[in-house]
Amino acid sequence: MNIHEYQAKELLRQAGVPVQPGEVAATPSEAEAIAARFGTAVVIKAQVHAGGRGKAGGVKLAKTPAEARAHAERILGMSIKGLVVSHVLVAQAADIASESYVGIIVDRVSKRPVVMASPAGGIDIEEVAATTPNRIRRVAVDPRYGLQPFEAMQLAFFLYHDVRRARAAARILRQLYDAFIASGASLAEINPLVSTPTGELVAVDAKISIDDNELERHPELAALRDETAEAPSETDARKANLTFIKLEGNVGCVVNGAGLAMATMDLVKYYGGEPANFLDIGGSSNPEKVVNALRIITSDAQVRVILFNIFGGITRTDDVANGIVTAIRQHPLRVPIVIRLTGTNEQEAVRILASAGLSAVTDMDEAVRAAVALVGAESVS
Amino acid sequence: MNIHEYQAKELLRQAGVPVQPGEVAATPSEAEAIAARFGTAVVIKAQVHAGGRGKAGGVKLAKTPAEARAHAERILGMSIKGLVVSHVLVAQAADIASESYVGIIVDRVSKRPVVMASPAGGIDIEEVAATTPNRIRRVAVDPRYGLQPFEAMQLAFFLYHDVRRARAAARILRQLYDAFIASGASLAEINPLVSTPTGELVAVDAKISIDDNELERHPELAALRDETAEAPSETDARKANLTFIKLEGNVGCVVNGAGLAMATMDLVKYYGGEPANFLDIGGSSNPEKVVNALRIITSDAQVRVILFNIFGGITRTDDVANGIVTAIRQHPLRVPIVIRLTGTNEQEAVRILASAGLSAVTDMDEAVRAAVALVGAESVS
Amino acid sequence: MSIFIDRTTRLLVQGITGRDGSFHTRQMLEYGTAVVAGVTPGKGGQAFDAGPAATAPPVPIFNTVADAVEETGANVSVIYVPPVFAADAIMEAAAAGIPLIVCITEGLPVLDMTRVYPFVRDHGARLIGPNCPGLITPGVCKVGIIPGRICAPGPIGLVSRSGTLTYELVDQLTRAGFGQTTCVGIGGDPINGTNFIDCLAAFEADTATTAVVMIGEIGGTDEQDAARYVSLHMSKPVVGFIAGRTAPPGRRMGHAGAIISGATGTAAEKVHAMVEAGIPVGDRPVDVITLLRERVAAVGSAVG
Amino acid sequence: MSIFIDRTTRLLVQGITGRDGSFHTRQMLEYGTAVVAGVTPGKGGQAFDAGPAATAPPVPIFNTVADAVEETGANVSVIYVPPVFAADAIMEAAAAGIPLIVCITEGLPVLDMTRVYPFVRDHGARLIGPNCPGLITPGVCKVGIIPGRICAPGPIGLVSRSGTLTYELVDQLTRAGFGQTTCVGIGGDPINGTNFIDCLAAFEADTATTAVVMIGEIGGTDEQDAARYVSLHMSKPVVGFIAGRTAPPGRRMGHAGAIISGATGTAAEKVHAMVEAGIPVGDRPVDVITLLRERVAAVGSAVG
Repeated sequence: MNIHEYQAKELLRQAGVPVQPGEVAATPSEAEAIAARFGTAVVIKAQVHAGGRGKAGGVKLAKTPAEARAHAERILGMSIKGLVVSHVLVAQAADIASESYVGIIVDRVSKRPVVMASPAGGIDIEEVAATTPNRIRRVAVDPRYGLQPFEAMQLAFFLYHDVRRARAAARILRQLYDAFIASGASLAEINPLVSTPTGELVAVDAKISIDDNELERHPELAALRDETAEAPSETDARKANLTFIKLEGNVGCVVNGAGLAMATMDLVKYYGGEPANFLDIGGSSNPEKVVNALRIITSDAQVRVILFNIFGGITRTDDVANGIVTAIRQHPLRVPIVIRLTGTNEQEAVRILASAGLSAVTDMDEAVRAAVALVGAESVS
Repeated sequence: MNIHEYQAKELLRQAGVPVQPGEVAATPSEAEAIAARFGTAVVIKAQVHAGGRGKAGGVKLAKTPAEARAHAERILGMSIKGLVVSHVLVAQAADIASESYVGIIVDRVSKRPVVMASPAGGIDIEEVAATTPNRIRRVAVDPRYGLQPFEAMQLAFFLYHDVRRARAAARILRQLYDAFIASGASLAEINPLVSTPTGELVAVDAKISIDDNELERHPELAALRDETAEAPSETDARKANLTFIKLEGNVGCVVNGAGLAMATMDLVKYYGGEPANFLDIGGSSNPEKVVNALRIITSDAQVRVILFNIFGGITRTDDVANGIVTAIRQHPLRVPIVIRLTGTNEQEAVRILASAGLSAVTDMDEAVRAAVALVGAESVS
Repeated sequence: MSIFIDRTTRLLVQGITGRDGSFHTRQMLEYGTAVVAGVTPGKGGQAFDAGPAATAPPVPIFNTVADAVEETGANVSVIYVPPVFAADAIMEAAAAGIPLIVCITEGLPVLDMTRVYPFVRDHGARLIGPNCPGLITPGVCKVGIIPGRICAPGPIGLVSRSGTLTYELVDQLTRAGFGQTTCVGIGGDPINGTNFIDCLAAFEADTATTAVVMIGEIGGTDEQDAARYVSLHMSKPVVGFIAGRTAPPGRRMGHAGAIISGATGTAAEKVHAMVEAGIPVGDRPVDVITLLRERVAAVGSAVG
Repeated sequence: MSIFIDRTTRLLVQGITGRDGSFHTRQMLEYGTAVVAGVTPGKGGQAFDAGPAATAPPVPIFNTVADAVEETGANVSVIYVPPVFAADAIMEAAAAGIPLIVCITEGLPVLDMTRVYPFVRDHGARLIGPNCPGLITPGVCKVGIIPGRICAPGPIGLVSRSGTLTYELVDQLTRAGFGQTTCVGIGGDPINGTNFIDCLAAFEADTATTAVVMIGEIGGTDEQDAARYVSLHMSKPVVGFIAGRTAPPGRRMGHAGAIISGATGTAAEKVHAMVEAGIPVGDRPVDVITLLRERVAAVGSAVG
């Protein structure tokens, strides 16, 4: 789960990191009032879960409260990569002597949190990694010990030569690490970490992503979720405990299991179709989940055929069949449906489907070919 | 550094441990007022750094505020193992269904914190260990991971069979461990941990010792030191950065280094004398330390001779000689002094001593024999 | 023969009285697995009833894994506890000296796994999973949730990061007459206890296994590392499948580990590495069978 | 020969610009030790001046141990930093791959040591100390603070938990004509990196050492464990001394580790264990020389 810049900064502030002062505004007049209160130049920053908001015009410097209002007016309501800006952060503009990058991810190769530092701040770190890898230094932290002071100092000396700023940076790295662990993050970064002309360090932009699996443990973080920042169908799916990712095609897929779901999409493509989504109804699916899945899929106007691919194991195929029948009774389908079912309680499932006038196949390949053919036939007709 | 029961309980309360409610009183009327406020039976408990205060009459049950006052009157000012009681804890009496012991020490063999649990609560744990060792269960905690929930549950099930109390005990063990680590303790115990008739657990007595080496890091804990609870000469020595332990003999010893100090005491005893103290002036001793050392030693009226044993390494023997001369000029000695000096700047030291009419030997054995002989000669005379 | 589990397996079920734990314990017993103990804190001393149809005796339940191991000599543990307790359950099993721990639970926080991984290693244990279907040695014993009826004994080893996709392929193998020595699901999380190489090495060492099917998916570099390993260290034929050719970058495709980060972890990259290493990769699941038939036949004739 | 340090020792000093660090660096250089680097964060790039009398070139200073190791190939580190930073300094040295770390600093929190100990072991390094005088291979090199002038080269190994008491005994040995292979102070803390057994084993393996003096004190069971080890594994004669016969129980006698807890850790118990194991123990420091003379002579005649 991504959280907004202002939320990430608040977590860092609580961990002791010196953060650029700022407040959130939902209206231009709030932005103006905040700027007036600061009495300094401010930066108006769109709060959206999308990179490249600067290039999109979502970040503007304002020298006066009136200017702050004007920028906020333009940015609020703006759409950046399909996401509408509902809040801006009004932050005191920082005096910048130099910009660095510090960040932490969980690295699957070392199986450890990896702390990264680069004097090339303000730039996308993946770009730095690709073009000038020697400008990034990494420490894979042994989670049994945590980020040690000496490790933080090694990274800090890579950023700054003078010991005062190096010590400050090392402190910030350890605070960032603490915030990373305490919040169950999968990513935490400060970019840029600004050094002012007087040698102070301040976090000017920050990003934190929380591991979804940690949210049960951290209700206070789960509460930070901004549903306006997500595609509505994905929010809907999440609440129904389904894993759903919207794509651009027209073959709606309902599958149990992530690997089988991907393989199904791949097979749709192989046979010349285009999957409309990734959707995993999970292991122990009940009829209700299937009903929700069908509702979400059919709310996509692009979908021209629905393809079920269910390999019963823990999943009882009769549950799935019941879900399909229930859903169709509630909301008759406007597109054809192809059902592949095999495994646990398969015969019962076939009987349930048949009672509702539906048929099923047992072979995945056959089902996918049939679904793709239906789309082709329809688009020809 | 030992802290009082009420201070230990406050640390545990902050860590989340359910602690018997109580407040500290320095006068009988304060005790009465607290008891009145509780409106229940209370226990009046002497706050001293000494075991066996119960047997000494330092713990009394009071059913009424008046009784609380009377008990406090008797306990305040009482002397337990040489320590005068200046405060009592007035605690709500607990309903006791059963008593357990839980505690943590740092074990030098496993080099780990060891968490101990015993259903034989209320008894001295060393006694339990000696008489019924199967009534104690231990877990040596890997400090890289901390006390894990499953480890706490293993100990908790040793204390309680029902899962509700076991879960509560496991939670308390983990909170105790957290408090132990967070406060830099060398010992933390709850004894007894009481189970009430309704199945609640509550810490009725608690003890925490802080590692002296952690105090620099924990000024808030260093501030808990109660100097009235220590021998004045030891407080004095601590403030002068000397390690001093008062003993019963009459040969005052001033030595650099703990091992050599012990060996010197042993040699005094070997030659028939009795050391008056252990005193280590440390490695890089300066003249002021020597002055303080002499002041502390000579404040003991039992001391009949002073024996210096200095092996110069980091310690410069001329510094020591200067200290001796300065001290004697300020406060002429009322007892004879024997000085053994060897090592760094030895010749200069001898010159300094000679200028003040003092002589020194270089052999430890010879010096100790001389000192013991002086006591013998004196006691004969 | 087989890898990891066999006739000597004495299985402990952590979370035996839970919804998933009890259901699958009955399935494992029915398959003939020696389930010797269960753990549910607070239910120590009770017994787990395998149901009226079961021929196996009731399974004793213990409060702790240590108690269970001491009493029953369990040597494999399978974990069905909720995700926030799963890390502790794995560590408890490792600390109790269980050498093989299989964690079915999905949804473990990845930071928990950063601590679990070295803990398990410090205790000399092997973890399979988490977020995996477990493993099965057809006809002998099953640990986890792979449906027994789709498997058959035979000479093929199978290792997969997936769950139902594994069933799909096992089912196709069985229908095509390729029985299995052992099928292992290593799980779809970014940090797991056992990787492809561990399983490939075990299959290489297993005398009964003559060829291996490996089923990967997008995310990470496990398949690429495995490909390099195969080209250097394996004499037995390996055929593969990779799911996620159509997955968009930057999105988590269900499995926590199934995510393309930047340019790494794509299906194309993995397929390329595998083909380079001499591992033919099927475009469709059904192609795996064809490829396997060619390779096994080819090896057969080379040997014969 | 010698143990732990010799002519190949390339020494790094952590805290080289501090009061103790600079003083003892000069002493070590004067003794002929190859001090190749120093570390003081923020002083990287500067040089440590050994003083007008020194023949050695200035010692380069680095910000981090990793930098120092990379530039100079230092293979031993000695630590003179304040106690609250010492744990980090030890871990930094271990992480940088230094195989022998000697921590002179006194006053490390014992909980720090519970974490440092496994860290050092995880990195395959040896820690001597903390709270120790270091070690010296007379005539070759010294690491720490043992005064060089009281030592002389010879065939006796010495290991001690003490500081000045070590000097006392080394001085008596030297005056009595017993030179030393190496003198090691393992430190007086309850948790330290190297114990008696580690040193005894090294002396047993060192061809130049013909007999060993071990100097213990009250607290813990290291001497008892060492006694058992000597009786089982050592062919060379060992004589001993134990300080603290007059120490009262329950009081910390200066050293954090010198405390009698209940009935364990007393001098009597240690002396008993050592004598039982064939290690004669002197009542007075001077007796150690007599005992050593008897044992070395006896061995000499048995061999001769």
